Amino acid sequence: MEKFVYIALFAPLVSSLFAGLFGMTPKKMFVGVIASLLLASSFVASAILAYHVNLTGSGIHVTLMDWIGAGDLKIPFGFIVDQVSVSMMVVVTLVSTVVHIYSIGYMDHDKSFNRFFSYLSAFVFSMLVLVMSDNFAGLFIGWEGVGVCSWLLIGFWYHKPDVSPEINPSISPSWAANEAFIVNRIADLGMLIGIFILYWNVGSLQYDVVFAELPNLANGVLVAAAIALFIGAMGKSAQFPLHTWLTDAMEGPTPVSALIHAATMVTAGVFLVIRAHPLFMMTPEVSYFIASLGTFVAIFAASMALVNRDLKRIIAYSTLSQLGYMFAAAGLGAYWIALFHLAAHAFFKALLFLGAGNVMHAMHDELDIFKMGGLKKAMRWTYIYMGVASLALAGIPPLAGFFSKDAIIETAFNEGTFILWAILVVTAGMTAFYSFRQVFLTFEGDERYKEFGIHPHEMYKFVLIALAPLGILAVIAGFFQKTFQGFVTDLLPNYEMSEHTHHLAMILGAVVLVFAVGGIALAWIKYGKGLKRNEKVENGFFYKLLKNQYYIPQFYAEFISKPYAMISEIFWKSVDMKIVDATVDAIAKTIHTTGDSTRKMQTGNLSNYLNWMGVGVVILLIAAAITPMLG
Amino acid sequence: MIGLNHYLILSGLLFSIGLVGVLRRKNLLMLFFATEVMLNAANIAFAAASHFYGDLTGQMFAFFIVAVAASEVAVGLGLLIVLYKKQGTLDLDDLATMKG
Amino acid sequence: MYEQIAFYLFSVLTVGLFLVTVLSSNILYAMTSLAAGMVLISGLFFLLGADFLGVVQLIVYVGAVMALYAFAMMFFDASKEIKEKNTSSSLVFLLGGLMAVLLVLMFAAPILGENIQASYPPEVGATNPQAVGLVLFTKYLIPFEVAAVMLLVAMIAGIVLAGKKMDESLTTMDDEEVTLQKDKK
Amino acid sequence: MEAAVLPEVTSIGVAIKAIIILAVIAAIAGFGTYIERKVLAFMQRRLGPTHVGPYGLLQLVADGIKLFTKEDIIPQHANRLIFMIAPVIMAATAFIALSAVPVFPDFTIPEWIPLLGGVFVPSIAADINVGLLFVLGMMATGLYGPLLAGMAQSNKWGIIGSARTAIQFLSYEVVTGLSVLAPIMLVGSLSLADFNAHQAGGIASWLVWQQPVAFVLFLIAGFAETNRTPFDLLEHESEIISGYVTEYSGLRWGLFFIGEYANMVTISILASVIFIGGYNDWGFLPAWLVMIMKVAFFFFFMLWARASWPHVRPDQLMWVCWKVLMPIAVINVLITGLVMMV
Amino acid sequence: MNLEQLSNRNIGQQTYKMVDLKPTPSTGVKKFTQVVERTFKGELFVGLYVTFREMINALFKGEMHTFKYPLEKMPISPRYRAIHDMLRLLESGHYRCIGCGLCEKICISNCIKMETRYDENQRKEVSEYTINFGRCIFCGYCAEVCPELAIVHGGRYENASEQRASFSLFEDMLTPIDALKQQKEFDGFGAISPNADENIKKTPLAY
Repeated sequence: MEKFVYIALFAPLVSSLFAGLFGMTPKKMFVGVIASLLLASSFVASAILAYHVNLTGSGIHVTLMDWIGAGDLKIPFGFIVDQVSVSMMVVVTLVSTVVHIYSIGYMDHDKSFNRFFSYLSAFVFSMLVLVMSDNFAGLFIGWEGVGVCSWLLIGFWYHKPDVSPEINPSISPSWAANEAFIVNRIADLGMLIGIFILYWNVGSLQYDVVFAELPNLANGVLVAAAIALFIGAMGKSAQFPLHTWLTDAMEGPTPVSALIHAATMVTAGVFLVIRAHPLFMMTPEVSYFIASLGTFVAIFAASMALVNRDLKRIIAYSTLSQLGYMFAAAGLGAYWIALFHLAAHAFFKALLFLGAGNVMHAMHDELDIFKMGGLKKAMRWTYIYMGVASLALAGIPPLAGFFSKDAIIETAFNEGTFILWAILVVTAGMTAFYSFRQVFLTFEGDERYKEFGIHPHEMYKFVLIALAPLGILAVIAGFFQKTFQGFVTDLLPNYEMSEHTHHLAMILGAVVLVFAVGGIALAWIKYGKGLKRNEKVENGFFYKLLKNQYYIPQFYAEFISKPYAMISEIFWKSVDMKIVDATVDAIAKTIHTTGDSTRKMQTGNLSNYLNWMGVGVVILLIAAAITPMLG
Repeated sequence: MIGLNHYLILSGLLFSIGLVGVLRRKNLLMLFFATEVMLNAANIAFAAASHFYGDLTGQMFAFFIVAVAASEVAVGLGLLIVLYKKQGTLDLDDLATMKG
Repeated sequence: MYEQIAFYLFSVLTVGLFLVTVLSSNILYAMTSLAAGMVLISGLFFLLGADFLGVVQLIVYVGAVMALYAFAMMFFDASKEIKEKNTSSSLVFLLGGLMAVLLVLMFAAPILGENIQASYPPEVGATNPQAVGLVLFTKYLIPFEVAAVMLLVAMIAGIVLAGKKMDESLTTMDDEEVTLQKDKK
Repeated sequence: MEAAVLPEVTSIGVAIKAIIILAVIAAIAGFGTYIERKVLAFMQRRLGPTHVGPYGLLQLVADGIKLFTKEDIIPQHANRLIFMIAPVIMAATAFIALSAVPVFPDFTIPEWIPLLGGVFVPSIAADINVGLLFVLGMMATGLYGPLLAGMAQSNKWGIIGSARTAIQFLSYEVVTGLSVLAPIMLVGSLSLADFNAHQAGGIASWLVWQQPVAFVLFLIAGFAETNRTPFDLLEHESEIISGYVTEYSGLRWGLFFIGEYANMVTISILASVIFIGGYNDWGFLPAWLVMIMKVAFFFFFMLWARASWPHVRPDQLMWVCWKVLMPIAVINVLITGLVMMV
Repeated sequence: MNLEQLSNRNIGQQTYKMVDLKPTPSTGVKKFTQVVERTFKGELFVGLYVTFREMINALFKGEMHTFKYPLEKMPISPRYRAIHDMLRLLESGHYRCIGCGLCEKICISNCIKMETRYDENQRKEVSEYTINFGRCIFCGYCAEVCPELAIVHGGRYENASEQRASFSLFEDMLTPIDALKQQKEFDGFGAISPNADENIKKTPLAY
């Protein structure tokens, strides 16, 4: 079985290096094909591992080699494949395989085709390292690895010029990439502190050792570690207030958005919370904060999605919102439900993004849904895929989203946190509204794109076929809820609804369903027949507030970036120039004067130098000969 | 009986010959020859020490010296040819372009 | 007996040949005597039981390195006498002689350090190549790999430095292309 | 294995062996010219030398007398010393290479011969444990013969000839070395005696079955190293007169000839010992006869190829070496290693 | 013969085979495939086979091309024009030359010299007759004009000697008297055509 672990882990690396070989050359089709095949092999290996883990009920733990050994710190290059990591692996490799195949079609006309595959595969490798590592150090390496790949991929079209925020809220891909990177570094600092705290108190970074040691630690330490780790998770999963980068990250190519900023990387935060669940279970106050923050982000993001006009940003906000759901579940202790929602969400959100990519491709990179409409004629299959994905997202039975999201809402009810429950239910309605607003504005109604002279066309056949697994899974994933529960709870704490909630399950489900259907119906009424703009609403306070993302980006720019730049300037002028540079200059000056006085030896004639060298050798020899005589 | 000292003295003599060559030669190609003499002298010393102490480390170093000589000749000759094309001479005294 | 005769024969010849290398003003003599001296040094290696090193000396040094020198000499008109202005030959011989005397004195003194331990003694019963291989691929693996990379780098550097446009062939071109080529020049 | 049973090798035995090798191979070189002329003639449906002696057998004596009595011309601007030494280097290295090769079977001089009676003469003059590499190294050193000859004679054909020598020998040495590397890995020794012992089990144990690619590569490289016909660019008459031997005449020219034929014999022996079974008994055939047959076959093959195939261009020669043969050799070594590991 | 045939006249009509030469490969990969193709197509072995077959043919099937020249000679064509022969009359043994001087006259390189005189019977006899073989171009005009078929081109082509004069005198060219029996009416260049009899009856000029 070890063999499969290595195949699953290293096939993406091989793919990345292979594609990297051709990074500077013009597009080569076989690069994409081979990368996809390698990713597919990784998926197959993951699936085999999953089957194996399910069969034996125990994880596989392999140690490749000793990695760091300094003093007491011993970190092996070890990988663990247990129920949690294997389910992540399957999700990651499946989605990334589809995205790779999709990218062959999507990046068809891009001149950096090969480079793209190199980055994409490198990302998958980093993600797998993150997921499979058996210690916090490996997790951190993967964590940073996905950060780098995300930076590379968001800024993939780095050559696009900067524009003002009025034209494009994220200014330019390179700006967006840098923003994502920097915001993540802030969060990573928290995570690093968390890891340090754990190492300081436990003396190891291995999961099993750390978790076994937890009961012996002081409560304050645990809370500090949990908070610090969660800050890291917040950054990667774009939770409030570090959420701004995710929507800007939509500047990257759409497959990237699908793979990284919807299905896999952003869920790393959730994964971290699930992975470190022993820690979070022992710190209920932090867990409750997580749940509250998750719920807040769910409605906060959903509200912004209501008014956005950008196709990909709407989906990005919905991703934020769904991440909030996951954190809510994880914070409430229903780890397996969070993981289940994570998996299900990965399928339909990736599908949604890739469908959006199809639309973009058809609309020549036009993203404004107000300029679309009536695309269903031209893009029937994309419509079906996006419709299915939106239904799943809205939580309409029997699709995947219903089972996973309903479980979370039920959990909130079950825990007795009725405020959270209420917010989540309302959010479910908002979710249904904005996702179908987007679908209807894009595919139904009058064909507004015609006035822009665009002739949309359907994506390549093989791309549509490649999307089929995601579509199928978005439909049927919910039926495996019980199986999944049984599988994962071998490792994670089981969470069952209480008797009371169980009785009310039908009613609760119905309430959610009413909200969801209501949202869809509202969307149909408002947008089903075409776009009717309401000037009054658009100029209203709430609409503007939502449209400007609660003015948070502006706030950051004014109250964080600007003061920071001012402080930096002061330090540059007073400290750096006056003290540091002066010291360095003095040293240089000394050397310069010394050199100036001895430069006469430098005749520029090589044989002179050689003679000097000979003299030096003889002097050294004399020294060597005399030394033993002196004793 | 031939001992380690014999070999070391031979090596020392050869090294001195190489040094004389390095100091005396003005033609770059001949200078290279002289450095090869010095490298070979070192090789003899290494091999002799290896033999008389029954330790293979000396031979290893000799191997690496051979490898160094091989790469030196590849790069050095390339440079010489470029130089000759540019300057039309290999004389050391004519190469004073770096004089500041 | 044989060993002594061989050692003295090889030593005297080597010293003589290398002196020719260093002092001759004819580059062809210098090259030939250097190559011959290296062959004799490989003989010394055989005497020392370093068979593999001796063969490597033959193949790499004599067969490749010196042959490359000879090849390079063809670029530089080897038949001419080399004119060198030797300004300070007394200094040179003084330095060289001093060094030789010092080295001989140092090495003629009894070698101290009888307690030196052989850290990599040759395996019992293994032939020299086997023993060399065992040590080279265990303890000295990293230097070995580094040397390999160095050789690769040197090779590429040599090609880049000395290479010229080889991908154009006048024989395979059309007439028009040939005239175009000429016009370019 | 058998070495334990064999009598002790004395220095007299080695000396006798050396004399035998010198005498016989020099004679074979002369005889080789006769064979070459005969075989080439037959392949062109001619008769070849017929008049001197029975079937022209004494032709080599006539040639020898001619070469020995010819005037030894040294061109005016040539570097005299080097010009004179170069042919000696060629012949000497060829014979030194033969010292590490099993040339004739071992035997003991019968007791009734005075002085030397009872002396054991070994099959290999110097059975060093890096025998194979030594032979290759000595053949590499042999390139100095043509090289210096060409450079010393102040003749442009000579210079071109020696430039070609340098590139051809240097390049093909790589292929030779890499091609024998795979058999060396299989046998695990560099001694030719071990190669012989490894293939003692009859035809099925011949290394050529396991290493056909290496065998072909070795033959090709061997042709190049002995500058035989498809690769005889160093003395390609139609392009560069005679290359490095342009200015040579008489005995010195003859020495080049002897060197070349000795090299041919060496390559033939190496091919026989490394790849096709060496000097083991073969059914009722005694070892020495088998060996002679094998060597004769390779010798014949070289002549045969000369009769059949045209020259290649120098650029083709280098192209084939570096872009075809060497990669194949490396891949062969890799595959051999993998197979041995698995 | 039309123009096309003329320009192709050196190309044998049927027996030549055009070699299928593909265009020179441009890229490295193509060159490599060409090498591989040529290697495995067995063309090399065809070459070996051809030479070996020729050797077998030569050695065992007696198809050796060599003539051991001084020992055996190739038959030469009767029309070959080598050193001249002076023939004798078969009946009397007297030489046929009547000293008419036609050959001297027609010789375009002026290499024939003859002197004649009247003998005691008032018949012309050749007192001196030489051909300078340094100048003779073996054109055969002398044999053609000779009315008596006295001078003809023989088959002696081995004209190596210590001095040129050794076969340029009349006596050297003349059939030895003791070999008269072997002298045949020469049917080579300059001989009477087979239908000379009919021709002479028709018109003397044709002869």
